Amino acid sequence: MTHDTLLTLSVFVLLTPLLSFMINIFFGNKLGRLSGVVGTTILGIDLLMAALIAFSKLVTYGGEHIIQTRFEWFSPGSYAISVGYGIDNIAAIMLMVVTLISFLVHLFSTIYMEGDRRYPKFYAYLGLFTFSMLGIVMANNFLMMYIFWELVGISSYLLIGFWYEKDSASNAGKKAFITNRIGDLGFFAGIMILFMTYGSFMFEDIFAGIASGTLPFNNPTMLTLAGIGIFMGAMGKSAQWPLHVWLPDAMEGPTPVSALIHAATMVAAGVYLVAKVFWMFTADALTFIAIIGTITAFVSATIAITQVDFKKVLAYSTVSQLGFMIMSLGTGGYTNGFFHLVTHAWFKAALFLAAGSVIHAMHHAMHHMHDHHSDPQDINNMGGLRKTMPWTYRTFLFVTLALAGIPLTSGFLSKDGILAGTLAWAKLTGGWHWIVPVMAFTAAGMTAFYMFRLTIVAFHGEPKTKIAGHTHENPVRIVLPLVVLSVLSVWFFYSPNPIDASVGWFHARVVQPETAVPAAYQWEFLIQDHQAAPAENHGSHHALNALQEETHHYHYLAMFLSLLIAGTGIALAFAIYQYKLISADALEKRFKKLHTFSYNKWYFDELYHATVIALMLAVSKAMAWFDSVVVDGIVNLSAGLATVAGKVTGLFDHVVVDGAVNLTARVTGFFGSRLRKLQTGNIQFYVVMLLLGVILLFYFFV
Amino acid sequence: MNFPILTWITFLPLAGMLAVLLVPKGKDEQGQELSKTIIRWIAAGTTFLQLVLAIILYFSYDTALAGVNDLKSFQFVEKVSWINAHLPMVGDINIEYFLGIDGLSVPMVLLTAIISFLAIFPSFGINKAVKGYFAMYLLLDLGMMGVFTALDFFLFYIFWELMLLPMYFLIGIWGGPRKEYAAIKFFIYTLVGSVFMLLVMIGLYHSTGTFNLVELMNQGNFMPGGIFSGTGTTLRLVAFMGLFIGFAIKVPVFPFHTWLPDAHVEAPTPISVILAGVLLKMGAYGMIRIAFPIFPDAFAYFQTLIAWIGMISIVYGAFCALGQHKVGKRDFKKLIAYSSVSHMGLVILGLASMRPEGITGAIFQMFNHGIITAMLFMIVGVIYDRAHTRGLDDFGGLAKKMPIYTGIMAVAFFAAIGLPGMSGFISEVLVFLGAFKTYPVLTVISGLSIVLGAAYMLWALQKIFFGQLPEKWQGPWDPTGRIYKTDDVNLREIVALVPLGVLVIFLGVYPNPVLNLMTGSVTQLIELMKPFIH
Amino acid sequence: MEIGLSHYLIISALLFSLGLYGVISRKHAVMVLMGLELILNAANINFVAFARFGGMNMDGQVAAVFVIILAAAEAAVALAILLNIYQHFKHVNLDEVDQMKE
Amino acid sequence: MTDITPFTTHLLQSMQAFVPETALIVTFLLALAADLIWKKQRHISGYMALAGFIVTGFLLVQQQSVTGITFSGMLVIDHFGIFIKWVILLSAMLVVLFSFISGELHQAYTRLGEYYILIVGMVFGMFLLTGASNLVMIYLAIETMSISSYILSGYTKFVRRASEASMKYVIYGAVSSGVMVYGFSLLFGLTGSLQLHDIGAYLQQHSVDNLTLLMAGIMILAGFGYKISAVPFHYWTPDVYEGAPVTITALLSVASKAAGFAAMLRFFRLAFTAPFTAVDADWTVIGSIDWHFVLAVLAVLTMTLGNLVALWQSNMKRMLAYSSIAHAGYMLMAVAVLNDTGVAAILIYFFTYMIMNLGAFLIVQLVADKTGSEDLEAYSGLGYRSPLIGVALTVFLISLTGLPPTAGFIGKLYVFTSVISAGYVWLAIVGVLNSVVSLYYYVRVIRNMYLRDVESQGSKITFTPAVLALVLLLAVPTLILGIWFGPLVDWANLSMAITAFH
Amino acid sequence: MDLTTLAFYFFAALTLGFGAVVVMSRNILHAAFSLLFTFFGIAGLYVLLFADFLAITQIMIYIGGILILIIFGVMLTTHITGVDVKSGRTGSIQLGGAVLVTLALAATLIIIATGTAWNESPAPEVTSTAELIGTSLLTRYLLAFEAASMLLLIAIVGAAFIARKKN
Repeated sequence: MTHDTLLTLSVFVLLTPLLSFMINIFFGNKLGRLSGVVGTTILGIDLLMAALIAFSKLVTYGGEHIIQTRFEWFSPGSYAISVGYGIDNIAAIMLMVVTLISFLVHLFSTIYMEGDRRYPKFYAYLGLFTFSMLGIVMANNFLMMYIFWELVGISSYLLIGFWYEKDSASNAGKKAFITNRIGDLGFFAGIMILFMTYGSFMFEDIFAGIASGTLPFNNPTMLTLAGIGIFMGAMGKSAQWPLHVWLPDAMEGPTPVSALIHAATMVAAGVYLVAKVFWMFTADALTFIAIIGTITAFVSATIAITQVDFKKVLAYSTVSQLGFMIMSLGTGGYTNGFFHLVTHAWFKAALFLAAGSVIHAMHHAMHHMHDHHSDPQDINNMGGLRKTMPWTYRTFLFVTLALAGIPLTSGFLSKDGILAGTLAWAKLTGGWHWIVPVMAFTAAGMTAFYMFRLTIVAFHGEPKTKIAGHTHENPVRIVLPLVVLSVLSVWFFYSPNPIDASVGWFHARVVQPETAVPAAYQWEFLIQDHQAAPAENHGSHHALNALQEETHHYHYLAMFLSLLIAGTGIALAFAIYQYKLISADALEKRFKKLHTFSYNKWYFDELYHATVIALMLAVSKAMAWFDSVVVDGIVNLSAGLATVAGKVTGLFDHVVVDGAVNLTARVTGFFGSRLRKLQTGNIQFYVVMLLLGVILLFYFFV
Repeated sequence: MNFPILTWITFLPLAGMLAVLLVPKGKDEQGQELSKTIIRWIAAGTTFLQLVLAIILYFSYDTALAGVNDLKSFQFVEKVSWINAHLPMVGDINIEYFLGIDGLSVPMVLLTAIISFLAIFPSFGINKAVKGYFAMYLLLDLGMMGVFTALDFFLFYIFWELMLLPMYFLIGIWGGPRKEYAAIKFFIYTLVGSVFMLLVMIGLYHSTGTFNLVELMNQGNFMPGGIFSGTGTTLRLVAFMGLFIGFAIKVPVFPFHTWLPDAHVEAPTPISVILAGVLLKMGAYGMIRIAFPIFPDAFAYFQTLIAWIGMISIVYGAFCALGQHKVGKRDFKKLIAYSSVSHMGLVILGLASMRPEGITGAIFQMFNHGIITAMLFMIVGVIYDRAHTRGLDDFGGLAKKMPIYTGIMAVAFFAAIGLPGMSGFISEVLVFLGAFKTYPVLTVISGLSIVLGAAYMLWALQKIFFGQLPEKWQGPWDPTGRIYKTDDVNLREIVALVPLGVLVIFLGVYPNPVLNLMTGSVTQLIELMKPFIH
Repeated sequence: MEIGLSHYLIISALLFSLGLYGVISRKHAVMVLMGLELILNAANINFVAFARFGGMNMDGQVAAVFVIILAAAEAAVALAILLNIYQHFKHVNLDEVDQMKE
Repeated sequence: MTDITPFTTHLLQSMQAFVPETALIVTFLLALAADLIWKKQRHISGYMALAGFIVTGFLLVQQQSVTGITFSGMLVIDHFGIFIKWVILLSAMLVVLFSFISGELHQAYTRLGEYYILIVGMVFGMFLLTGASNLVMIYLAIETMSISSYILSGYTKFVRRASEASMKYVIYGAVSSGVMVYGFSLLFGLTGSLQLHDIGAYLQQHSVDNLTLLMAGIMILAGFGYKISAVPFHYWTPDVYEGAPVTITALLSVASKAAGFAAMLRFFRLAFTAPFTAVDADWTVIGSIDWHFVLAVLAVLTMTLGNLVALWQSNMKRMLAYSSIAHAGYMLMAVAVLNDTGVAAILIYFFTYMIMNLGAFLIVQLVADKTGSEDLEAYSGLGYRSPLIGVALTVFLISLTGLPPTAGFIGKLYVFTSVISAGYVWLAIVGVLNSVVSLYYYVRVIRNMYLRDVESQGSKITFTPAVLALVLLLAVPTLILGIWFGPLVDWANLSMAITAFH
Repeated sequence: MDLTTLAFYFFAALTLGFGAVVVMSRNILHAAFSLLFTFFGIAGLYVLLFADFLAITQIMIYIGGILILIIFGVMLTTHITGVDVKSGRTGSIQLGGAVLVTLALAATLIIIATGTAWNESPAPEVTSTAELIGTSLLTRYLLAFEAASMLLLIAIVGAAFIARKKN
């Protein structure tokens, strides 16, 4: 396959899901149930093509950094704006991740969404989403990246709010979109800084510009700021603290959507973005990224511990894992961060689909029993599902192990790398940075704990309700994706050595890029020893930088520690929930405050409502009031029109408003009616005024 | 050019108006209906012809010629001496019938033709005093087109004022409950703006002895001793501000915007469409055609202030739109009106940047905003016609009842929040990029509108389309089935809406057909301004 | 003290003011007309005095002649109009003739 | 015995220049006679008057070549005066035509003999005033037109408010002219002359007491201000305009104002500015009193008060009265610049103002005759009840507001041009803001016609073709002048120089 | 104090004194007769100013014409027998305004009258002004003279019309 063929094929890969969107949106009603088949088939084809490309890129052109193209899109003034697309190794891998999970979700949904009246539309949106996500993957410039970034936002908005009859669903969609937009604001600001400085959106142009020493506003801080701006986009999409609040709410969407968007792809886009533009982050920006990642990982892990909603637990776990990835990238662990992205995509998708399977079964059972009030997602309504849904349980258990980071799973490989990386980073940078590995390890432990808590409460023991007892295993179209994804979480797909990922193909193909940032503003240990073009020293351990060396040193220590902590977590979970050695209720009572704090998600939503959102609403109310009373009032005053529109509640009481109106009227009166009153009708008065006029004019001009 | 295409395109509506006025009134009930139909189709035919001419114009326009301050590179020029009289101390009054277009006006001419034609379709729903309505409509069309084609200040001014009265009637007669207030408010506001323009026009004339806009841009034409001669004099600054305020009221920008929500809320659907689609653009067009190039020194002096005004309008408009959330009647049209303030603020910010990206983006934004907002207002009109309310709280769950409508609506809404793939995105990005080069901080603050825009638009979308359908709308809109056979949009509405939607998406993916029109002129404009900008 | 121009002017000024006072303050329209006559006479004193002290400038006296003629004509018309008012109002009190105002 | 030969020669020459006025006197006498002879003919004196005006018009055309100072400096015949005389004559002719169809007049009288006769007399007085260049002449002319207008405004003497109007008018007019005469006497005392040229010459050669000159000037301004209804000498205007028959109100608002402006301009040109100034330059004001400023202040007061109070009026005639005050203010701006451009602007303004204002009054008259009311409410739905009248009134009101493409815009354009080119930017700004305010009350009428009572639409109001033709006769030029005004400007340009020297 | 001066003060007192009575008297007939003396005083002042013709004109036209007219007016518009003869003043506010305005104007005019350098020159001896005035009226002021006649004609036509009771 030549470069051109590969690029042409990528265009097809990109556009095929759009075709699915078009067919389903315009002819969906005619297709009816067939639209699922159509969508799945198209995605299947897409998957095959994507696999071809990924294979070709990783195997045939594995050594080349990127295969790309650029063309001029439009021209504002004297020059043209270039855009393009390209496939590098991480893009090739992401192509596989996206198309495969998307395909599996399509397949899964043929059963899961079977009864929905907007079934074709669902497939249309899935197609649109896949298209947008592939666009992000293939973009080799900020403009395209931003465009597809937004498209992902809008398609996720449509998918989350798919059941728009429920207010909670449409609210969640809105919240997701707006929270993302806040991040995008930073993203866009970063892009503007870069475009202004380097005159292009193309990654290569910008990185070359940075490497040549040109800095925005001739100020390294601005480069850091640009980096942080770009990263803000990632914070939104990847649900990083403090913009993580939308993700748990997004669970209002259909569960396959959660699997696709909120486990594997969309939320990974942020991480992918950071990886893609890893060249340009300065040391300060990286530190910022690392800290955000760490906080995210830790905070959401603590929240996940107490949630009772099946999907919410998974959602917070996702946020936490995304924090791990971001933290890894921030600490310079490029390869491990991205590696975790891929492995996490498989097992988290599997977890969500398993959740979907459970919820589907619960729904059926409830339907069967004519129960419409119970919550099918509350884990306290479950229990004993191990017996009724064996396949689901098996796959779920396996991917839980992967998430907890138990050896022989892919999760172990990637998480271990990350934890080692944090240790190495803390060592190299020192000081308070040690807090990062500490929190990371704690979060890892908690991960193991809450995942097993979930598994035990939902699957083990006796059914807690009759509904749980009446559940049944789902058909193969639901189970198959679970199996496929679980299998992909086995270590040997990535490395022959179950405890060392660095010997696998992944580490060979996903090589930490050389930083473009001038040495003065970058960590010393991220700068490679020799100045060779990155394309020529791929896939070998010769180009290791100091950090990677250090990570190797910490490999075994990290492994040991993480196993210890994870084991503790699992043991604790079993102790509490399986064997009831420790009473969960007692613990809850004992740590009432902590529990409430965690259960209420650290009150972030409430905090935002009380601060940012309240402020926004107050400002907008104030402005609307200002607009309808003051601005209008001033105008009415001077125009002599005595009307003030708008009764205003809440901000100003009626005395003030009425007072303003009266004032308007009075001043108007002074102008018009007072002068008018001079015309008394009495001729002698007129004469007085005439004489007065003469006298006043005389004395005025004297 | 032998065929005076600009005269045709400008005065065709006048011919249509006369034709409309000459349609006799049928006496019996049936005859009356017939005359209404004839009038409607005359209007549709006239504007359609105008659109055809505009399309011909578009394809025969040479993008290589720049225009702006270069008389020779204007196209389709028609120049005839009109008034020629002498006055002492003022000299020869030379008013010309001078039409011509360049890259700054072509997009606007196109926009006017498109909107004028498409807004005819919602106008078919007007049943009161049909003859008067279409006569006024076409007169308005004449004024708008004239503003964009005139190159003589005097002519420009006449066209500018010509629109006032038809607009007053269109809002005042066919408008909503507070139509009188809204109509007079519109009238007075716009007049305040234009009287300042009049004074500046006279002053310019006194200083140069010409009304020719192109020659006025040449600072060499200012005679020594004229009140606007020299550079950076106080009077020039005052004059610039006068012009700027005149145009700013039309745009409208904070704090001159309060007429807009009222006018929009009260105006009938097609008039809202025209108001948002074309009229607002005239203000910004006036700035780049008149205020900036004639007073480049004053522009340089006020550049930052203008950028601030743009920024404040963007944020303020967005907040006010969001404020519809809680304050007062939650009116759909008001929301869109405030969003217009915000979006037109972007235009101002782009213009203030004086960068190729900024200006191109601003003009393109004018075009896009015209199309997108026209769509939005038509969309409001669709439900208003059926439900006779625009209250956002009165709706919910319409997506279920009107799926096609919802689809079209989604396109318009997403376009309005600058979603990529829609034309609005390109222009917003260009404006921001251009503005960031000159005013980084202001631009970043303006970026807040990205978030706020999404917030209020999605909020409205949710209010109307999502959730549960209220009890009262459960049945069909029109139980008799006479006016509305289906619950969803009818063919007439689709015909009006879909072309706009297609245009929005097409230009979002491939903006070159419009962008290429103006590149040359924008470059020329910036070259003209450059020596004055520090 | 020599009687000079200013003496006459002061008389004229006072007469003028008296006339104005009459016009302003009297209710009865005929009395207002009397006040008007005082005003015109004041102007006439001025004309004649200026004529005398400006080197026997006859223009002043001619002007005074015309003023007298016009005063007569005006008085005639004014009285005719008053009679008409009297027909309507049965009085000629000016402060009560104020139907049209503001 | 002095030799009177040179005097008789001069007199004969003067008589040549006096032909139009003579024609008016003859018309007056003939109409008087005809009225006495044919008692049954209702309009006989009206026809005579109309014929006389037409003859006068012809004679006025011939006058174009005969200019100069006549009657020992009593009267100046120049192009400026002729322009104003045309405005006076045309408006008088139109008012006579209006009177033929006026229901208001015909309800009260079977014959209108004195009515038309007095109009002729008033026109004669205005012609005199237009050319007067001697203080006595000015006083006499003002009184001639005033006395006619006192009677005319109370012509419908059985109508109470007409009588009231006439009474107020006569008292106010008498006081104003008394004050003016007193001012004249002071000026005479300062300069020893009644001749405007001589006063100017004297003032140029001698320096006089500023205080006294100012007092004299303001007292004289009170007289002129009363004629043109400038604030604060305007008080009679609303009451008289409201009470008088519409036709007379129309005549007062245009012709009498035109004559007042002519006299005022001539007074300032001759008495207070240097006779010889370079072509295309400001007149040189004699002395150290800033008359520009005095007049500018008057202009600002006048238009602002007129417009603000007009906002509150609900009677159409009264509203138009205040509007006419405001228009006087606009024109005063052009007076304040005291140069030839200003004069040209006033001439253009007057010509357009004549057409649109008479048009507006004509429609007020028609509507009042049909509905019996001059109230704004009577106009509700008029646009639907009588479309042509509605459109015409809209055109007139838009023109009065000064929006293109109407004649009123051209008038404003030139006034502001003169003001700005003289450098009075602040004055121009006040002026345009005022015209914005004026929009509000003019549009209120349009609103009533079109936005009110749309549903009921009332009963149709029909008019005879002759009436509609008369309306169109005014409406069409209002529009045409808005887009084709070259000839008018040329004519004004020819007429703007006021003969300023012997 | 010579005779002229004495005469001046006499006539001045006559003029102003009765002038004051004219505007202050509550009885309209008193006012009308006081006006007669005022006019008489003015005529005397004219004589002192060498304006013999004017003095006679004053007496003839004013006293013989205008005053009679005014008294007719009084008779026709007032019930002589009733209380109406005593005509009141207008409201006190306006009266206050009237006093103030009048005083201000009087003061201003007096200041101007005394403080101004008028155009003064010594008067030649004149025996009779009648001839001079006559010449003026028929030469320089011929037009004004004729116009005045026209004005009187208009006034007659108008006054006659208005004063007529029936149409």
